[in-house]
Amino acid sequence: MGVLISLLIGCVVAFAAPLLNRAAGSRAGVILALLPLGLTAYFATFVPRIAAEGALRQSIAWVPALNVNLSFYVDGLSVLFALIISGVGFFIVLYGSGYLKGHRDLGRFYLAVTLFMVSMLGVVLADNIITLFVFWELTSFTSYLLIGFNHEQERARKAALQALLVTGTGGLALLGGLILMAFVGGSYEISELLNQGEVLREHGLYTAILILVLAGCFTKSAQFPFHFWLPAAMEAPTPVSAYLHSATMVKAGVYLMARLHPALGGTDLWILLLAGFGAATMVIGSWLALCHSDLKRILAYTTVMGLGTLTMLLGIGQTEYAVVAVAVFTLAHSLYKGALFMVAGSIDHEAGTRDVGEVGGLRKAMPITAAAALVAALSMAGIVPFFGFIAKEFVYEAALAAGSLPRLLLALAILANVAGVAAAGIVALKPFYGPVRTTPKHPHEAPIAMWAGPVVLALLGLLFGLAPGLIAAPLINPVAGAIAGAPVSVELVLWHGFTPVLGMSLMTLALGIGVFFLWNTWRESRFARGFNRAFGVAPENAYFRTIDGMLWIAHWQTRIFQSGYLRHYLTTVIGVTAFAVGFTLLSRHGLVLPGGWSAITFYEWTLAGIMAAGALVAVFARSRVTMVVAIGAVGFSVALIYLANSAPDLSITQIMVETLTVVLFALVLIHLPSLRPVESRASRLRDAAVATALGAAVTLVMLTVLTEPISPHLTEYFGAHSYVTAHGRNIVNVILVDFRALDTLGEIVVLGIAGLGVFALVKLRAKKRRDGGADV
Amino acid sequence: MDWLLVLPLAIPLFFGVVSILARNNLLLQRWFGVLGMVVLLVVSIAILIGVRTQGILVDQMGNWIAPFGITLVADHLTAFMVLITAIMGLAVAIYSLANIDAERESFGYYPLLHILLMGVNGVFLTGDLFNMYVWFEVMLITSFVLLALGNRKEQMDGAIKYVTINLVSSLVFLSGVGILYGMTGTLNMADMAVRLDAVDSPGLVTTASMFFLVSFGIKAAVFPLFFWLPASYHTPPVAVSAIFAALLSKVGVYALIRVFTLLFVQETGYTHQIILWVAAVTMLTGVLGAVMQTEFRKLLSFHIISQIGYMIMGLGLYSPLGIVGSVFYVIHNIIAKTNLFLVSGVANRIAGSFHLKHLGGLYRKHPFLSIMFIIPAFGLAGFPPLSGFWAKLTLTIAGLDAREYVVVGIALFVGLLTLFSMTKIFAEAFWKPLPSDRPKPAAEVEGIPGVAGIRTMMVPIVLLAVMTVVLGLGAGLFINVSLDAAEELLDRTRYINAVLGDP
Amino acid sequence: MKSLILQTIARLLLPLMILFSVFLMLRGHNEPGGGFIGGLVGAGAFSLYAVAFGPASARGVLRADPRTLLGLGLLVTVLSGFFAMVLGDAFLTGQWLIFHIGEADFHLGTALLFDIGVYLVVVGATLTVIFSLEEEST
Amino acid sequence: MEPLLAIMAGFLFASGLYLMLRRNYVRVVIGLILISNAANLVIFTMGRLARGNPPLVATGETMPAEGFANPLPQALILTAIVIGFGLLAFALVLAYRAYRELGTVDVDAMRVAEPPYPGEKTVSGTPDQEEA
Repeated sequence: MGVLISLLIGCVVAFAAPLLNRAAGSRAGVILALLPLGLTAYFATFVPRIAAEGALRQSIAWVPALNVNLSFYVDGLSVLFALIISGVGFFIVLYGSGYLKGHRDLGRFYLAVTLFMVSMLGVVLADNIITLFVFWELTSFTSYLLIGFNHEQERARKAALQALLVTGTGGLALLGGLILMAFVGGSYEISELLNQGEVLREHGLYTAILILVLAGCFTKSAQFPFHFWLPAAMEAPTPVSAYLHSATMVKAGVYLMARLHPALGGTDLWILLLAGFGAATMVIGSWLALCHSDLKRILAYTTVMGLGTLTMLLGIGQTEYAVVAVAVFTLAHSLYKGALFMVAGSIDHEAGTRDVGEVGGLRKAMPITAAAALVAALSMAGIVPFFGFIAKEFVYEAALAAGSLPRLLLALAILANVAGVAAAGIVALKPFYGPVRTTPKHPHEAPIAMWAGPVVLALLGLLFGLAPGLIAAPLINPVAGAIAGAPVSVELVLWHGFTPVLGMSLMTLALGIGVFFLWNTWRESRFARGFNRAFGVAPENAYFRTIDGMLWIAHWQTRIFQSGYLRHYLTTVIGVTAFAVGFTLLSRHGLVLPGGWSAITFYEWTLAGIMAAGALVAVFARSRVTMVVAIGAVGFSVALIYLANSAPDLSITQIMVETLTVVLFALVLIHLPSLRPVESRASRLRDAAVATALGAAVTLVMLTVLTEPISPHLTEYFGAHSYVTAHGRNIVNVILVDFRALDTLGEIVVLGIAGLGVFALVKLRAKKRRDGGADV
Repeated sequence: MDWLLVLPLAIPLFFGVVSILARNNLLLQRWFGVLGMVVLLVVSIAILIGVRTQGILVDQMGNWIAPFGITLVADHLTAFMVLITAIMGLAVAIYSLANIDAERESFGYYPLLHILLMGVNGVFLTGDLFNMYVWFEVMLITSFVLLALGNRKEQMDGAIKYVTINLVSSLVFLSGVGILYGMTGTLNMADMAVRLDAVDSPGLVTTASMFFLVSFGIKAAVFPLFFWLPASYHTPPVAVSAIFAALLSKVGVYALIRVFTLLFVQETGYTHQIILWVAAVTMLTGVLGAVMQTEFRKLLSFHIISQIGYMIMGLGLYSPLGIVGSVFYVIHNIIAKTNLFLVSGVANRIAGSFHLKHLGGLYRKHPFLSIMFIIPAFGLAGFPPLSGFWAKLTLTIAGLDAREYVVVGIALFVGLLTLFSMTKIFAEAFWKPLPSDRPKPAAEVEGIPGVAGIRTMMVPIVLLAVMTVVLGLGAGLFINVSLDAAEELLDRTRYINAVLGDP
Repeated sequence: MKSLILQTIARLLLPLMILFSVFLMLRGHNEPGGGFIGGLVGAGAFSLYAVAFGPASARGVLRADPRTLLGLGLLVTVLSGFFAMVLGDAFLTGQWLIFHIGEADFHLGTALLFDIGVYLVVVGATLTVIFSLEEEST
Repeated sequence: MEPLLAIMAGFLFASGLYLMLRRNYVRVVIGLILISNAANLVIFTMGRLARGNPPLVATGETMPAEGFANPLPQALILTAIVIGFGLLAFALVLAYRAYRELGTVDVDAMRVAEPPYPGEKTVSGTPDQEEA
């Protein structure tokens, strides 16, 4: 229950946040930050418990008919993510209160960001796959609101939609995959599915499940070629970028892949897809970062790189190195990237621009921020003794230990990290060092709310690097064990000695520094531009083309179906009816015609002839009078048929109604124009064919039904009870006012309403209202 | 006595008749409008309680035993539908207080509203096929008049298309009734179900079923029979659009569910497979129609079509979970869709247009309205944990269980497009700044209650939004109850025995 | 249209046709006829009158607005159904008073009330339509 | 005569449907009348026919004569006729009102509620002239 309650509290606080903001003013941020702080403390208590007792599970039923439970599974993996989410969340709320100080929508920011935090915690803690999905989608939704925070700008609206659609598409695939997985694995609880790995991997649906689940993870975690939404999402205010788009939400996909690794991982397909897409994303992301000069874009692309790295590591996750690397890299990345994003935001906030080319020498104005940036960047560059160094070492070790193509993966990792080193330098050094430049705003040190986060996160990166033992046993090993599906115990040390990997690290650093100095040349080069076009712009364009194509199809099909012409509509309706009835009769039953033709008398043939003639005259009539007379002829011959077949009431009624109809026509037709216009010959032929088809279908069905006798039970009952029980000699009337009086009640209601309707049609004068918009 | 079942017909008729007689007293009509709905709501709750505690309720009209008279029957599905009808009636009656002009009121708006509900309830409650035809006609003629009431150009155009196509549908229905009567000699649906099973050729029964598939398909607005709906729903006042959106097409869905679970289950491999694919195409074509619209209510109208697809998808799957999905979807959709129409009216009242390009700035100035839009809109798009998610989830699980992967794929994809079009409204009408070149707000046009009316209009909006949330968070309870409904529908003997008496 | 002959005929026919229409309605339970047919004849009487003297005079003779008749008819019909419910039967259950007058049995029941309602609705609805259309023409 | 009536019902259906597909809305209404009659004939025929024996209980009897005509379809048709009449009256007056508001009874020219798509060619020609 504890986890659920903590989430519920989070929800309540989220919805109270706008009110709090109004009531508490500038202190609201600090008060609200208590929530993530408390949550961090709460989740920290799980760390020793898990180390001692293993994973915990809590569950209450939610929608039992669909096997949906509010169940939570707390193990090393989920607790690591929960700590990152709530811990970084604490600094983000503080940071946001400074960054958006005085903004009229600050309350809405608090609401959305807190709601996001709760959703994200739900994702990483949920045990039930549907519950997980619920939270997963909630993160998409809150992300939509946050990216569109500056909603009066079209770019923000578009970016919000883009992120929502890309992750939403994946989300739907994910839902399908998860449900199929539950079918195959026999449970909706992840904790139980984890034990069904062999069943799942050997099932015929495995490929489908894997691809669907990965579609969800890849889109959420911005893997190539779906990565384009992430840089676009930088339209969001920087606290959002720092939180959602680097530290937390984008890692949801990584989390889920890690979570399901014991259940789905290890197959050739898994390795191929994850290692392949991961490595591609890693390299593409890292080098795209160097194609831009917008600080947030650079960081966004390096985030893509980080996510690619993690995906690749999970792909080759069969070794201890790989799973430990995932754990370490996740933590390290969240720390330094969160810090650097906030730094970028501070620069933007204080200097009024975040283009690297437009800022410089800010070190003097913003010393604390500069220091935090430096420390975080050193970790990102993977330099001793920072935590990022350990992470990078593990990445290289894992690549080396990979079962297939280790050299290729290692080479790609180095290639990516070279760019990463350069990017770290660009972000952390360029704005703060070198000559001071004039910026749109006069820069000052950011307020404490805005530097606290970067400083603490950056220092944590240093602390964990210096003393990795602090977290190795309680946190990293349980995480690695959860991913591997078996206990893992690796000793985390800063200094491995002079290993080949260290050599590669040094090489990476050297090359990275080289690239750093050549950055401007690279960025201007045709190759870089082509690279950006091919891997940065093209996927996004493909997205736009898909949307356009979809709209084109939508337009095309709607124009065909909803043409605006009543005659098209009717033709379709009649044609469909004729086809449905006719085809079904012929294919499911066949044609059987009844006998009894010889019993038809001459008078009956004559009546039928009059009726047919009347109908034909009505069809071909050129004047309204002829038409009304013809319709009268049809009506009266129908009345005669009723009379000849023992239905006097019917006959009288038909005649009365027919007369009244003629009166109505007389009253209305004098106001209406003549029978022009006339249709083209082709259209008349087509209409005749469609109409005849349905008429023929009706006749055939009737003839078929006539081959069998009808059950007389109702008729006999009415005969027996009409006078005896219902006191009436006219059985038809008794049916109308007694046996089926409810029909008659409905009937007179129809008539009455029709009367009122005619009255309104005639008497209500439409006032001249303005054109275009409908009224009220 | 189960005279309870008569009341959903008698109460609206009574209030309708009183409103006809008191046609010059608008104040009385307005308050009777709301009062009638409240009474109806109480009765519908009583019916639901009755069904929950006593099983299927049956009332033989005129004390004639079935199948000789007309039987009113209420099972779970009926009880749900009657209840939701009453809720929608109340919501729209309140909304109408601020939305309907005095001119329309004096020409019978309130009697029509009452009697529309009478017809709708009649369809839900009747156990007799011909009687169902009669109630369909009651519903139709009132909807005709409501649609045309006001005699404006667009209304006339919309009404011509609406009336004509629906009359064709009625006549196909009537012919189908005649043909089924010719095969079985009965009109009572329970009796008919028994006798249809005894017909030698199931193929002939299937042929007869096509009359109903088409006719109810037109009313339900499925592909390719939906044209009347987008042609007309955006033309009357919002309150009328809203009650239409709430009820009319769903009556068609109800009728489809009823006859294709009770009467036509001889060749489900044929009939229900058709329904399933019709469902798939309907949801796709509807949503594609929606994404290209730029008029608030037209967009919503096409969405109705799309969502009808989901509603009959569960019927096509013909499994307990599938039926649960259908039932849940109907209920959820009525609430959410009606609410969106109501919101469109408020947006129009504020900004003076239904056209997205003339709307804007609502998020900035009316944050509460924005939330009231987001809830039904994202609920409709199937966003968890709102009600639409559970409906869609149920259908997805049922569909995957039946190995109908393609249909499920389409259903999920359509959810995405739904989201796309809902965010289109949100981005244009709410997020975008208010454009400067726009027509005068409706509130400033003479003869229409001013912005003061918005408070009244918000009452039902909030009510329905709360229902969407509650239905989402409390889905567990509702799905359990829906399961009872599905079991009842799939086990025909319970219905048949309840009507005809235990054998 | 306002010819003297037509006016004379209409004035003469009006009471006769109304009487006949009531007769048709009353006998309908046992012989062909009934509320609907009777109602149409009754409406026909006033329509004829309206043709002869104009809808305004016809309204004058009818006294009540046809829409009121329509509403009253519906009310009567519903009440005839509820009559049974008050007595504990199902809605619309026929309730009968049977008199023995000499040889013949005389049945008086709610079915008749029901038919009267039908009659009124038919007259009301038809005249609503006819009057408003005629007023549109003149 | 059931088979003959089955054919007649189909024939009336076909003629009515053809008329419903005409451009002039008055023809559409006429078509509706024909189809209404056709649907009534379907019910009538499906109840099977009996000549010269109306469903009446003769005075002094308590049961109708043996072989009496099936009264149920007659009652159904009576209901259907009345309903059909109400709907017809409304549709006819709607045509009148639509003509007043839109200036035409040509359904192809009724494109107010669904305005033409961009670039669509609509029916040419002026609104119909009222006859003198």
